[in-house]
Amino acid sequence: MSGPILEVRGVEQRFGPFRALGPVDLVLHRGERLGIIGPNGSGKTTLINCISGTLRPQEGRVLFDGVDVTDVPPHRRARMGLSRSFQIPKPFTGMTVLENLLVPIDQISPSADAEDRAIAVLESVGLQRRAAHEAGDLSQLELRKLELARALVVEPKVLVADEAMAGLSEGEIDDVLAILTRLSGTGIAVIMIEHIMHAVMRFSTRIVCFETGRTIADAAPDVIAADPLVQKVYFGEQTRH
Amino acid sequence: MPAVWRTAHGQGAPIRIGTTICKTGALSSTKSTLTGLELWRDDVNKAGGLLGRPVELVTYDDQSAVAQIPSLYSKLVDIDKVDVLISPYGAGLSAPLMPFVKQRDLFMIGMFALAGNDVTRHDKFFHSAPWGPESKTNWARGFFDVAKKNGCSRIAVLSADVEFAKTAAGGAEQIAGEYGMTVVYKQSYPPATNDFSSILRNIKAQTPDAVFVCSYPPDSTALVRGLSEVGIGDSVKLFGGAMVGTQYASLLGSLGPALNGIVSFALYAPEPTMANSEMTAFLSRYEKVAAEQGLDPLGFYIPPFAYVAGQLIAAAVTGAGSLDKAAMAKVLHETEVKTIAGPAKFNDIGDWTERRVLMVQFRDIKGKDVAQFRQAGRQVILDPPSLRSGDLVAPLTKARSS
Amino acid sequence: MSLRENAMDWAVRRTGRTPRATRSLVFALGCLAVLALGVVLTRMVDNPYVFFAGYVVIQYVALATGWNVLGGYAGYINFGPTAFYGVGVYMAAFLVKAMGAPLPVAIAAAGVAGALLGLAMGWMTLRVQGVYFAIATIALVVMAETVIHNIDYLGGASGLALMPPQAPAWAGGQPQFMLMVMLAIAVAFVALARWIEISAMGRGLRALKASEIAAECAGVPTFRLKLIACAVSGAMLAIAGAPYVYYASFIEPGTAFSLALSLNAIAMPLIGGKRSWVGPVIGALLLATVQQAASVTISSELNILVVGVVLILFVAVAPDGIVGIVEKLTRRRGA
Amino acid sequence: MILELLANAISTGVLLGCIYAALALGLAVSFGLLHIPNIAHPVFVVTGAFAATVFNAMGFDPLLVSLPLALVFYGAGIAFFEFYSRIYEKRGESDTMQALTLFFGVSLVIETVLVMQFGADQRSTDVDYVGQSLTLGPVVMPYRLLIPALVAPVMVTALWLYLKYTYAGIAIRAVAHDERALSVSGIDPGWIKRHAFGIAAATAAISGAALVIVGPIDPFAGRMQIGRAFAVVILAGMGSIPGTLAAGILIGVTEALVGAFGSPSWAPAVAFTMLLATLAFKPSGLFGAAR
Repeated sequence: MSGPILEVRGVEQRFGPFRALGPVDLVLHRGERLGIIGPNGSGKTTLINCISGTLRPQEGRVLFDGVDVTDVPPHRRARMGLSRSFQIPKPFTGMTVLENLLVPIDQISPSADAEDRAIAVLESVGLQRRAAHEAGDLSQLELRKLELARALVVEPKVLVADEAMAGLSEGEIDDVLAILTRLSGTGIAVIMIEHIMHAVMRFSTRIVCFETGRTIADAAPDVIAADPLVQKVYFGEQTRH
Repeated sequence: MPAVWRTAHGQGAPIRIGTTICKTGALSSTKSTLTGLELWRDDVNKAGGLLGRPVELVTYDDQSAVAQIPSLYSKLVDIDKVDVLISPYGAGLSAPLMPFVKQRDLFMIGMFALAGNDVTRHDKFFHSAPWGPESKTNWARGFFDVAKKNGCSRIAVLSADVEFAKTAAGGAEQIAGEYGMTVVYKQSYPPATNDFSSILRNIKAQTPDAVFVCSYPPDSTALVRGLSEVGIGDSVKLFGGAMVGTQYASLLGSLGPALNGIVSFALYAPEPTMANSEMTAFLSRYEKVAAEQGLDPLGFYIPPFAYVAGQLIAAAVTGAGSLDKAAMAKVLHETEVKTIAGPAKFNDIGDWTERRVLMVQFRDIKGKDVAQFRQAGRQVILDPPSLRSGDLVAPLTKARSS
Repeated sequence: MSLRENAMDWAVRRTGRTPRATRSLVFALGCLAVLALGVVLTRMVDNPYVFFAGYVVIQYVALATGWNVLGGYAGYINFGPTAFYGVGVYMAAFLVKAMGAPLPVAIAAAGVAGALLGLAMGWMTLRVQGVYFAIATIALVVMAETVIHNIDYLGGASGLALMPPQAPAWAGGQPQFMLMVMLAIAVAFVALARWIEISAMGRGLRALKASEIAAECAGVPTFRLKLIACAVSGAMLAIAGAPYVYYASFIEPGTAFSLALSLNAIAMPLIGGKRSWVGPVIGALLLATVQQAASVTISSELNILVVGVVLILFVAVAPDGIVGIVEKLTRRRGA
Repeated sequence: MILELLANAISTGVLLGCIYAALALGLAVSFGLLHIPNIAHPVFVVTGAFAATVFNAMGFDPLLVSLPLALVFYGAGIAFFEFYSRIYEKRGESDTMQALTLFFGVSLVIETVLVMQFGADQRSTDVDYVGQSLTLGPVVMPYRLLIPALVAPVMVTALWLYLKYTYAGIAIRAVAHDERALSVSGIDPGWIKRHAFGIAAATAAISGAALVIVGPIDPFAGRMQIGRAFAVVILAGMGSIPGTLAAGILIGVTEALVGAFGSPSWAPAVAFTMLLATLAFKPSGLFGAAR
């Protein structure tokens, strides 16, 4: 059990004549903290969809923990230990915050102390006082925390966090980063897709940069920061903001 | 509603007659039943009521829905404590009621419930409509009598997938067999079919002598139009029989001359062999109400027999001298009742002993004015022989072109 | 007090709720009380009208509850509940005609038939967007009616008069018996709906109602869960139809597939509130009672108009129905 | 004889199919392009049919009078869309299910109003060409079907040209594709959607007039058509306007063939079977893009 936890081989996705992604190869090791950066429309979210299974790639394979999961539906991948959060939070509205966390527990690791486990995770993200509230009533920050909590509560092997910090203040970013770092400490591999550069830089042990559906760089953060191609396509754009 | 709790048998308290009316829903065109009943009630009360007591109608809207019937009639009987029942319109709505009526031994007049008592065989049930005995197969026998008389041997049967039409088609096949005729074509079609061209072509290909049609108003219209459009061939002498809709002014008015030559059933036609002063007086009173309430302006089909229902109740109650149900039934079983639709005699399950379902042929219809149908000669009675006012004009193509 | 206990305690205080086990006990006692009340009613009341009218009202409770398992929890609107109801009616009629089947057999068979129809419908339409499912159910009623029209054995369009087996002697008569049967079915349905609601299945359904993709990524097998809900709801609707032939002893397609029935089964949960089992019950009791009263007071056109307007109002202003309004009011007062 | 029957069945099927396409055309815009599942559309059509009978009774030709009526329906459609979007789109919910229920309620209200106004009886129009037919060799085509059937290709072509070549038409297709794309170009997507929904409603006035020439209608006639209209739109492929005509004709011909050579009793099942088969095996329809 020492091979990579997640492997993407030659994955390609086209929408009509437009090639949105690939071919892409990517390897994620156990416990690794991988950052994925790239401008809007560079194929990051398409890749995530292929990894989590909401999109079936037209070409290539996805391997999770050594098993080919290309044709495995998302809920089975989730049960195998692959969790994701969404760029635009998708809370289960009409349910309480606590119930939101019970949904994955029910399906993936049911137990008698499910509510206690859920409360514990809510505490870890600071949502415990909101446990009995309607998920639809939460603020933007709280929604992002709920999104993370729901992905974490089943103790996955891999967490894919899709822009978990967009729109948050510096202090709030620190909060989320702390959560993710703590998580990584328990051996969970994390993929962080993010536009907020300093956060990715701080968090990741390795960074992959995307541009028009292809990886243009794959290296340690400091190397990436110095890469002229990355600076051109990415930082050049970022600095304007 | 204090009347509900008042005892119904007190002296001078009204005699209560209960029924449901299809005020809404698919059968709402039958709501003129109520007008017929109300005209009778007014007549009776003007003449001093029954047994010296006034007559009161208790009616509810059954929405043309079978599911409403058990609870509404239970309400009429158990809460409103009505003395006499009149069935809802037609066999379909009456069917769920019959076991209840028999079980509770109630007195009920059937409103157009064709063969409604043939299964239950309740001895206190009487039809207001003159379907005659064994009506399930026999009510449209007149069509086949006319066919036989005119030498028809090849019969086509066409029916809508609707309760009344299916029943009629079943009876038709039986009678055709009995008369030694061959059924060369038999087909049913879904309600609301609006194009009959392929069906008519299929019929034409079989060169039948007579086409027995059991249709409902929308498809009756489409069929008559189809006849004009694609024709039916020269072999056909007789076309129609059980086309529902040709009894009502709205359809007569919208089809006008396209009806010429078609034969259909009726219960009353203003022919000299049938018209009487009471009926004519009733219809002219009805017309006034109909104009106010937007009901069928002719009212040949339903309202007179709602009035007949009232007349039967009146005869039974006065004859018995009480509201005793057995005595009332005995009166109707034993004596002939004079009604505006002619004399009525009943067999043991309440059928008129003489079938008086007319087969009429539409003739000389010009334009779309509804009033012309009040004149004689527009709906010529071909059958029964006792009321016959003319002979069949055949073949159909000739009858339509003349 | 630890932070965790604090949070739980706070959650409990916030909603004013008693622990789940106690609530389930209270619910079970309530069910028994309703059943007992039904038995007492059939003994005490002489007037059969009560039983006939009661049957209609309680049948709506069963229909609304059955509809809500799919329509309310999963948010998949079934516009053709009468297709399932009608299949139940005709299944029972077939068994009565073929072998004089007793009621329990008819109910079981109707349940199986409804579940299979639900599975078939779901399998074909639930993979694409929910709106397609809704549209397909509209057409399903036409289809089911067409099929019945073409089965002469079941009377086709003419309908079928049947003499179902008589009620057992202890029941005190057919109307009384039918009322008790329908009451038992309705109580069982409400209990089943409540169980689904608080179980993992209910949470899964509500999750996929909020977001199918998020639910799927949280491990919810959305397609399978929808199929199960479709089958369960189909079975419930069909079972609600099974006793009808014993109630009316005459059936015809126009009644079994009546649009008014469909309309009510949909309107009742929407008006009562479709997020919990209470909603359909309140909606059904309210609407059916009003309609029973209204059918003798105002015209039924007005009746349907009122249902239509009320439906629009609720969808526009109070999408969570009466229960939602009450919750909002109590929450505001509590806060 | 068989050939004659076949030829006539096909010609009748084509004519009926055109009428189905006319009925479904508004739905192809509101559902196919705007993704608004307007199950009240067939009731709009029936309303159009009743309006036509009212003016027909005053002596106007139903189809001619439907043209000015279409303008009225366009306005009513815009007003109705305004109401709809106030409830939904501005609430920020895309709850299709709630929308379905709303339309369901709306169709009930319209039907009941029609019943209260006109009664539940059948109503029909009086036009000269009803009862006559055009005979082409063995094929007999009743004008009662032929003339209303011609409406469909005319409307389809007009709408297709409009969507393809006019500025507003292109904007409508852009909205169908991606709402955000439009706001970038400075056009108000709200206005475009209102406009498109108005067009959908306007088609109902014309196809209603066509429907009532074919045969008498009652206030509940729309219910029979809901399944069929959606079958046409889905079989065509969401948003394909010319496809609507093809799909309508396909359904019409199949129904006519089933009626002529099978049993007419099974004809109502045709549209439903095709709808289910499309959903199960080819959800993108015949001419739609993959979704």
